[in-house]
Amino acid sequence: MTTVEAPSYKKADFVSDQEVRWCPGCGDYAILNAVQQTFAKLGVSKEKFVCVSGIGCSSRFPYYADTFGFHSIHGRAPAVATGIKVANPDLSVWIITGDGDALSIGGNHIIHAMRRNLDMNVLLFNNRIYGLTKGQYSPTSEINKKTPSSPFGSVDQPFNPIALALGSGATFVARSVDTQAAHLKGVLEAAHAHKGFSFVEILQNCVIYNNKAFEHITDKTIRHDRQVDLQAGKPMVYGKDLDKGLKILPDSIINCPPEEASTWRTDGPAGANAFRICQASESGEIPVPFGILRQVNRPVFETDLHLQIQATTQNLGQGTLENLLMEGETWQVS
Amino acid sequence: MTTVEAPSYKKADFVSDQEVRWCPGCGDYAILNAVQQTFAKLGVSKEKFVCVSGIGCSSRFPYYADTFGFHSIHGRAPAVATGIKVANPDLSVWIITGDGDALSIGGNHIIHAMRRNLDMNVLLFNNRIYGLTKGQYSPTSEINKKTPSSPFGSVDQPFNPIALALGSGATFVARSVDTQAAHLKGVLEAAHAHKGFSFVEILQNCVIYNNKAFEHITDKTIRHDRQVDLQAGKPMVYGKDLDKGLKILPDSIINCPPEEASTWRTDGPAGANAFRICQASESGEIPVPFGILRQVNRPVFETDLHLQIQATTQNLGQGTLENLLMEGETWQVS
Amino acid sequence: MTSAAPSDPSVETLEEVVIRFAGDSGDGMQLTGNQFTSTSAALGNDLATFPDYPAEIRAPAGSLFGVSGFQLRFSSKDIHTPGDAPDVLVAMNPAALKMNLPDLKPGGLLIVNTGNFNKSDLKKAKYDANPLDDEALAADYTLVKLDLNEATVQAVEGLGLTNKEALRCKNFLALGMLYWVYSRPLETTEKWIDKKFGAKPKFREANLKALRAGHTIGENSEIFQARFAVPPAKLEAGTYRNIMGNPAVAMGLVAGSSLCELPIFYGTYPITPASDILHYLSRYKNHGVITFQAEDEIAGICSAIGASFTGALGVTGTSGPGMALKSEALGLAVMTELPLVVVNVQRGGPSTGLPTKTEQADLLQSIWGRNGECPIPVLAAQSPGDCFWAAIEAVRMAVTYMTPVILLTDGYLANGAEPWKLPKLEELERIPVRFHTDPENYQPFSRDPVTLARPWAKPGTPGLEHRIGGLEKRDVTGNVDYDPLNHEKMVGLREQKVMGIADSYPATEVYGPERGKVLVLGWGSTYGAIRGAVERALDAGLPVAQCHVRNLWPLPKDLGEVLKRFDQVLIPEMNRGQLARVIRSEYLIEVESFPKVQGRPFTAVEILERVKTLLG
Amino acid sequence: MTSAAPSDPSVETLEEVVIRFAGDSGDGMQLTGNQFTSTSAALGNDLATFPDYPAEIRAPAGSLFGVSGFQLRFSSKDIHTPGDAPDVLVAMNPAALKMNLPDLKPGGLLIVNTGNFNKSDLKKAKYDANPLDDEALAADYTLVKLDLNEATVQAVEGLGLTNKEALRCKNFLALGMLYWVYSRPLETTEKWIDKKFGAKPKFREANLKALRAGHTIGENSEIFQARFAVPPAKLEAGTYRNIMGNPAVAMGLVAGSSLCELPIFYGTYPITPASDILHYLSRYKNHGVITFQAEDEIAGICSAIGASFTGALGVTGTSGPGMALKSEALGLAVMTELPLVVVNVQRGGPSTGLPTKTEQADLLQSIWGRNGECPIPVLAAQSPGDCFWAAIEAVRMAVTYMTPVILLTDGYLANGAEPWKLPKLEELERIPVRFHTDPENYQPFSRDPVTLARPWAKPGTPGLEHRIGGLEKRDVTGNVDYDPLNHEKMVGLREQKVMGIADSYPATEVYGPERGKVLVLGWGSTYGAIRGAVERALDAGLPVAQCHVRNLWPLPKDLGEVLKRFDQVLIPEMNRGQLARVIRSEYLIEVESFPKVQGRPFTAVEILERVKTLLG
Ligand SMILES: Cc1ncc(C[n+]2csc(CCOP(=O)(O)OP(=O)(O)O)c2C)c(N)n1
Ligand SMILES: Cc1ncc(C[n+]2csc(CCOP(=O)(O)OP(=O)(O)O)c2C)c(N)n1
Ligand code: SF4
Ligand code: SF4
Ligand SMILES: [Mg+2]
Ligand SMILES: [Mg+2]
Repeated sequence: MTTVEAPSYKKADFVSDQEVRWCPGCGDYAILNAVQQTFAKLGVSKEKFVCVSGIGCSSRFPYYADTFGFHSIHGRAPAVATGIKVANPDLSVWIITGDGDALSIGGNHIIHAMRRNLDMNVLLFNNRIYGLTKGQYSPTSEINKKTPSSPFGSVDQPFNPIALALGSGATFVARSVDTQAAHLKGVLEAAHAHKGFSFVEILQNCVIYNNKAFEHITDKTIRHDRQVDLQAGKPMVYGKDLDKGLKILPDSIINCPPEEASTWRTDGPAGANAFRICQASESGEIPVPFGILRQVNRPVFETDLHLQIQATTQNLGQGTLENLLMEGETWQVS
Repeated sequence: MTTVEAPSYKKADFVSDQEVRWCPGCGDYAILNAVQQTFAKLGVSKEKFVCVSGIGCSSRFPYYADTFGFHSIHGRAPAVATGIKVANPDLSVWIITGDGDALSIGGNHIIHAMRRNLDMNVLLFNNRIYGLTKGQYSPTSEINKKTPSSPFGSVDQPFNPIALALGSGATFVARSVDTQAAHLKGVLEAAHAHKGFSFVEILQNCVIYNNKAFEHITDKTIRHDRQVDLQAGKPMVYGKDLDKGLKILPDSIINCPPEEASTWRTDGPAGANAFRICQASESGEIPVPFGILRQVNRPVFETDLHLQIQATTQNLGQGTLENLLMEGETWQVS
Repeated sequence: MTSAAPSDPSVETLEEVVIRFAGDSGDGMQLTGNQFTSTSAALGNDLATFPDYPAEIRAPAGSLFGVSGFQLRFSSKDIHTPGDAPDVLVAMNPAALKMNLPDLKPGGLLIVNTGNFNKSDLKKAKYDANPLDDEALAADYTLVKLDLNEATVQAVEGLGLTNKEALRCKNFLALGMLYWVYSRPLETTEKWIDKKFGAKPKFREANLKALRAGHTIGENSEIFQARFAVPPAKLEAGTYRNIMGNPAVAMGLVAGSSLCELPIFYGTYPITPASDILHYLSRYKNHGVITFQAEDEIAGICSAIGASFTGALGVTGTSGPGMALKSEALGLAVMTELPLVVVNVQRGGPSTGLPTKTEQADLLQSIWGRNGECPIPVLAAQSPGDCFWAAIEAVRMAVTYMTPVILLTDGYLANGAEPWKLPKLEELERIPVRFHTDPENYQPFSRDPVTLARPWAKPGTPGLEHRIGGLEKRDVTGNVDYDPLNHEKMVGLREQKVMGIADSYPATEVYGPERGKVLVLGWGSTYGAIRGAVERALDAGLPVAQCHVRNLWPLPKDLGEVLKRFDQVLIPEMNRGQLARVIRSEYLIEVESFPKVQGRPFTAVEILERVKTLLG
Repeated sequence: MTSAAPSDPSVETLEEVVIRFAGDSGDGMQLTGNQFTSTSAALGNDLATFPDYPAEIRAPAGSLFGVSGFQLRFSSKDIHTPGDAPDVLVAMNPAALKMNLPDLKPGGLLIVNTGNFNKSDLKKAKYDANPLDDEALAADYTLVKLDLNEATVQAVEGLGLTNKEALRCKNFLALGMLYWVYSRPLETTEKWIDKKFGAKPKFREANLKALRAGHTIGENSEIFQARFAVPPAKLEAGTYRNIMGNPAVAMGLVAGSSLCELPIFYGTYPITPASDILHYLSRYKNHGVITFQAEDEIAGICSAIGASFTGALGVTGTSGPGMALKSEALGLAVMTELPLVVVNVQRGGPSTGLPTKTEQADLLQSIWGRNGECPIPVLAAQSPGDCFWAAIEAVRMAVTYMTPVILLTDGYLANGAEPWKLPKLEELERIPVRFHTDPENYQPFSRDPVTLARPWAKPGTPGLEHRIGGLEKRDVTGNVDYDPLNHEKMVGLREQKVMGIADSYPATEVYGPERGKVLVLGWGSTYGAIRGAVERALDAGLPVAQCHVRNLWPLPKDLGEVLKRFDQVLIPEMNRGQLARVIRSEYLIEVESFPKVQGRPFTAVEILERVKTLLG
């Protein structure tokens, strides 16, 4: 993104004229708000933002942000966004998706976008349920969940979205939550700043079909003990008074006094510690990781692609209609 | 699988009457041979084997194995196999697929099958190329690969199939190679024995479009130094005379004398060491891991599903046409 | 309980009534409608319902797009649709009034909850002034203004409910009131409240009180100038239940599987309005039904194909975009000649379109929407209850002919309800299925001389190891084969097999005269509206008849002959004339296409008008 | 080099010759065929070719299914197909003989490489006895038996080649021989060998020696009883090149993009026989072409739609099952009204079908294979060179009308070649595209009064922020809207826009008399065979004409009138009568469908015969 002069915006500049149609109390409102505030701060011209979504409650997001927007089809937002970003790398592309949209029907597109490392951002609104279709379990629903499509409990093991992102080779992997606005905005800014594909899982409450699904991690009274906010180069400490630490051993991660806490690295050679800590059980000893789990630099897909086009054009000369037609063996008939 | 008496078979019992139509010298021949030999040894009645494939050179496999077979459509073998296994858990189901079939178009189905943990096996013939469609790069091709669809070199970062499998929550993850028959057969047997989804990546040479793609790992003269065969509970040693070791540190894996080698665990709490070692670069310090990278026990999808059906039937009584119709509120008109 | 007998002297008897309940999504209108339906069903009326709710899960309170409606027609005669213009409109807030008033019959009964007509409510509904102040309203309709909020709060006083909780009961108050007006007993609803809120005595009590208060308001006040009764309909004797299209499909599939003694494997992905089929089927675990919520529609159909390969009854279901996604795999099912039932609950399109609205625009896609020559039989259900029979028929075709079958329903059938006479077990014909087991001379693509079906040989059967797949195969052996003439032969055989299914159809029926001026030809959910129109036309002595095709592909062999007995053929469809196109190409006859693509069903009146225009 | 002039007294002049080279996949038959083609093209002949190779990458040597063939017709007249039965068959092994002999003309020249007729070769070809021993062979054909293996080994002796390497040159020996027989110069091929093997002098030398040895064998021995010449055709003056359908599509797309000054974004997934379009386009990087090899066909089309949103020319291409997979996203392109070109190189179906064979069975899918009312214009190319023009036309439609467009070609066009006269730059008409930039009163779904196209407003344009998507939208504003009448209006507008494209077509042309007994109506790649048949019929004085439709949807407005000028309409199609069905439904006229579904093209003779039968 090149911006000549940093434009100055207010949140209101990113509020569209469409009535917001989410259920009252839905976590999506808070995320929308955080994103609009973040957009206003990024120094990117408003007309360069494109929000791309699939289908789901969360995927209605683009209607509410006053940017260019594409509410595409279920699961395909990363593919549509890939076309957008590749065709015009100058745009700031944000994919808005849900756990069903991104990880069920759209699983393949998202893992491929991550592997290719396009410079765009995905915000995965994870409410662990299919909201729009009225409450079926999703690929992130816990096992044994009772829903209209699993009246006796589901038998599906859920995905861990962070683990999947790491396994796909994503270069920026982070987690935040609808109710912690300051944290969320920090992560969104970091995602924007990252040159490459930024995967942001946002825990989101669906009041209607999966209310309080994250209460055991995010409730105000306990969240300091149930979350650790990972920051590159900082010690892995948590607790209300940062009085607890985490230590990385060759085979595991354990609790320790804060002085002994390991320093968190987001750029380890293979992301293995991120892989390990992201699987810390939500009811386990170790708190659930938030913040930036991984951030490394790798070549950016659309950059390389356009460099190749430039190089080839330099080598072969700008193609014209004329040399298109005259290429190859020709002969004259007179 | 319950087999009353272990049937005794020869490899020939698993050779179909169809002429094999792979290119002379293709690595697929060796794999076919190893699979046929393994099938003969497993003690499973022949009629219980089902081979399911997608589309690709590798996916023609089912025609050549004299078992039940389904050569389905591109990328969908895991979905077809899921229906087969769920509908009849008594069958021994083997998915045969290629790097394009499994990881390009079929990526979503395979990650979902791994997360659900059905008790079936996938053999991914990874030749890092699209063979059948004449040599385009695949999602496992190295960056900058020149192929008909990337004449100036590809700009796609490849997947690491093992990392992706780990990230998807696969319970058995292994790697072998077409040319090392004994090793391959060992892995196939272990995959069969594992109760759950077994993911086996088999490095396979495509003589026509990607010849010697694995030479730097598998060539007889160097392979002992470029491969480490991981075995649960055994030290991580390699080299012709097992004179080299690997040690797991909190942040990395390093070379060490064999005496100091760490013991390999396939069932660590989060698979993080498998995740780390699988990313050892093929030209790096650390050898490329073969053998079993991960094996853990988790509930098996079709087992739980059928248990739920049984339990419900016990609770509610066997459904009949009569009680189907009479369910709910009814009234009489006379 | 108090319940006026129809013989009560002050009660006027009507043949039928159409009521529409309309309110905010949170007002419980669907529930109210369903209760009125159950009560009227128990009373012996014939019924039809049409729920119409917003696409949003919970639209903002009071907004125009958040209005939820439920129309219900109850009658002492045999009826086929939920009626055209309602006789009665219950509007719980300004938005509901605005969206629904245009449909109310002139002079109809209009009950408005004034408790929700304050400034902010009016603003949300984009009213500049309070419409209740407009005198024309009382002139044009029988207007009843009541503060139902206030009445409800009073009714439940003393139970310790918060104001918000109290207001939740207002739909029962409205219901009780209408029960009084239409002389319905309270028992059915009382029982329902008992069961539903048994564990929460406070709410049980509150709802019961509200219900009874509503009834009392009707009885005691002088708000209502008249009271009515709609006597029971003369329905065929038998046991009845109310049924909606989606559960009827689910039940039909289970019945079909029971009749052919195969377990169902339902592989699908949730999508509106098809998801309920999954929800119902997933409760039938004790009928051996396996439901598999796949990662997408492609995995849904592919898993069902895999299940069919093993000898189960593979079924998949979807709507709109989901159907498009299954196109490729449908080809695989055709090529491998495995049985498969595909239920498409059509919705408004194209693309995501109007997910919660109804349409019939997937017909041509069903017949021709695949690569290559890829014939699949297509049939359609014509009423909610008929979904049951159509599903059984789809199962029969699939297993008898070893073929995928597409069963079309739509959003209108899926969510609409009607009283449905339960079939007797003896009426249900077994569907014979024989698995091949003999290895001697087994050939995977040999054929039954009559049906042209290939043998079904399950994995697990010793000696029958064989391979199938999507490549063209040799006749008889099923080996992969690229021979030109074999390809032509196989394309022909697959076509012949499917076209041959028409031999198993019953004769095409015509309702009304056997020949005449206008035949109204329809398919699917337009059945009720067409029947209503033709009934009225016949009553008026017009030379009109109805023919409703269940089998869209192949078409019945006698259909061409039937069509030619009429001067004109009128084809009302909720699309741009898709059946009309098929009829034209099959029979080379001019037809009068009557398209309606509004995401809502035809009314009988619309069709009747068109018939009259045609008759000149 | 020695090259007999056509005036050489011992040389007989022929109007045209059809040669088929057939051998094992490893024998280099495609290369041989292509060389003969280039040489003949340079000589000024008109040409048409038909390569036909196995589905396997490298089928086992000598097997029947491993036979690779290349048919080529070169002529001194204007021709349209690679010919029916070959005059000459070169069979490099028993399998090639077995698979191809049935097609050879009675008395035709049959050249057999006896070097590959040992026991094991015969067994692989499933011959019980050596067919060369059958005396009937020499009686029925002009049989030339030669040990080409031996001859080649001798020719390259002394170059230090292994036996295997030496044998690889045998196709050049055969080629040299045929150059002598048909009086072709060696230069073109010599140059090619120079270029190709320049870096490997040993192989360069060997191939040159083999080529010349072949020529010498022809000249010196008395094997060939005759020598022929085929003089240049009287082609229109101009610059020519040989062109196949796939590269012609690629060039046409690039030309189209240049004419509308938009960069191409080609999002696709490899599939036979469409992949070559990707291969060609990915070399045009210096024309600003972006190619994106997506993870599947769905991502291919979706990425192209995304690119179109940004103001690029989004294009996707595929075949068979890949087209089915794109159905859902096509709906999205229709609903969002973005330009998109979708190339479908049709292949044998259904399902995976016959991937390397040709067919025209995706027509109905193209027109109707989507959920909802989802109109898309469909056009087809009629010859390899015409693929260029059709691609430009598809681009024009897409950007002018803001619509997805389906361009149909097929395997026969994709891989067949013909000499193609390069267009002059002046002949290429610019395609005006105007991006909307003015924020004043901008409405995303306002429409151009003539084309009904909506404005194209790119992200990055200040003040034009707007949202599009797959839900139904309000007329003009484009806001999501569920209103019934608006839906009907929008369905109508989308239909009207597409149907209106027919206003931009040129008048429908008829080849032959303007009215008469039989009109042969075709579309796509049957053009050449139909033209060949109609030419011969006209030569024979029969009252026959040809009409070939480029635009399959919407059909040309004057087509109905054209059809009605003829007593009978014969429609040959490589499917079961799909265009016939459309014509019947559109015009209510009886047509004679002539289906052929063999994975191979019609021959002119087949069509001529059918015309004659029709004429009685
Ligand atoms: C092809 C297709 N299949 C299915 C659907 C139905 N559908 C819409 S959204 C959705 C899931 C939504 O879940 P999620 O992505 O988690 O979003 P949420 O509503 O929870 O925000 C489904 C199944 C669809 N619109 N299109
Ligand atoms: C829907 C669909 N898209 C594309 C193809 C074409 N296709 C067939 S196989 C293949 C890739 C094969 O690669 P891989 O899976 O690695 O198998 P290999 O041939 O290398 O063994 C492709 C793109 C197809 N058959 N179907
Ligand atoms: S259903 Fe759930 S996710 Fe959807 S809008 Fe309502 S609260 Fe939010
Ligand atoms: S193309 Fe490659 S993978 Fe395919 S059969 Fe030939 S050697 Fe094997
Ligand atoms: Mg969700
Ligand atoms: Mg491969």
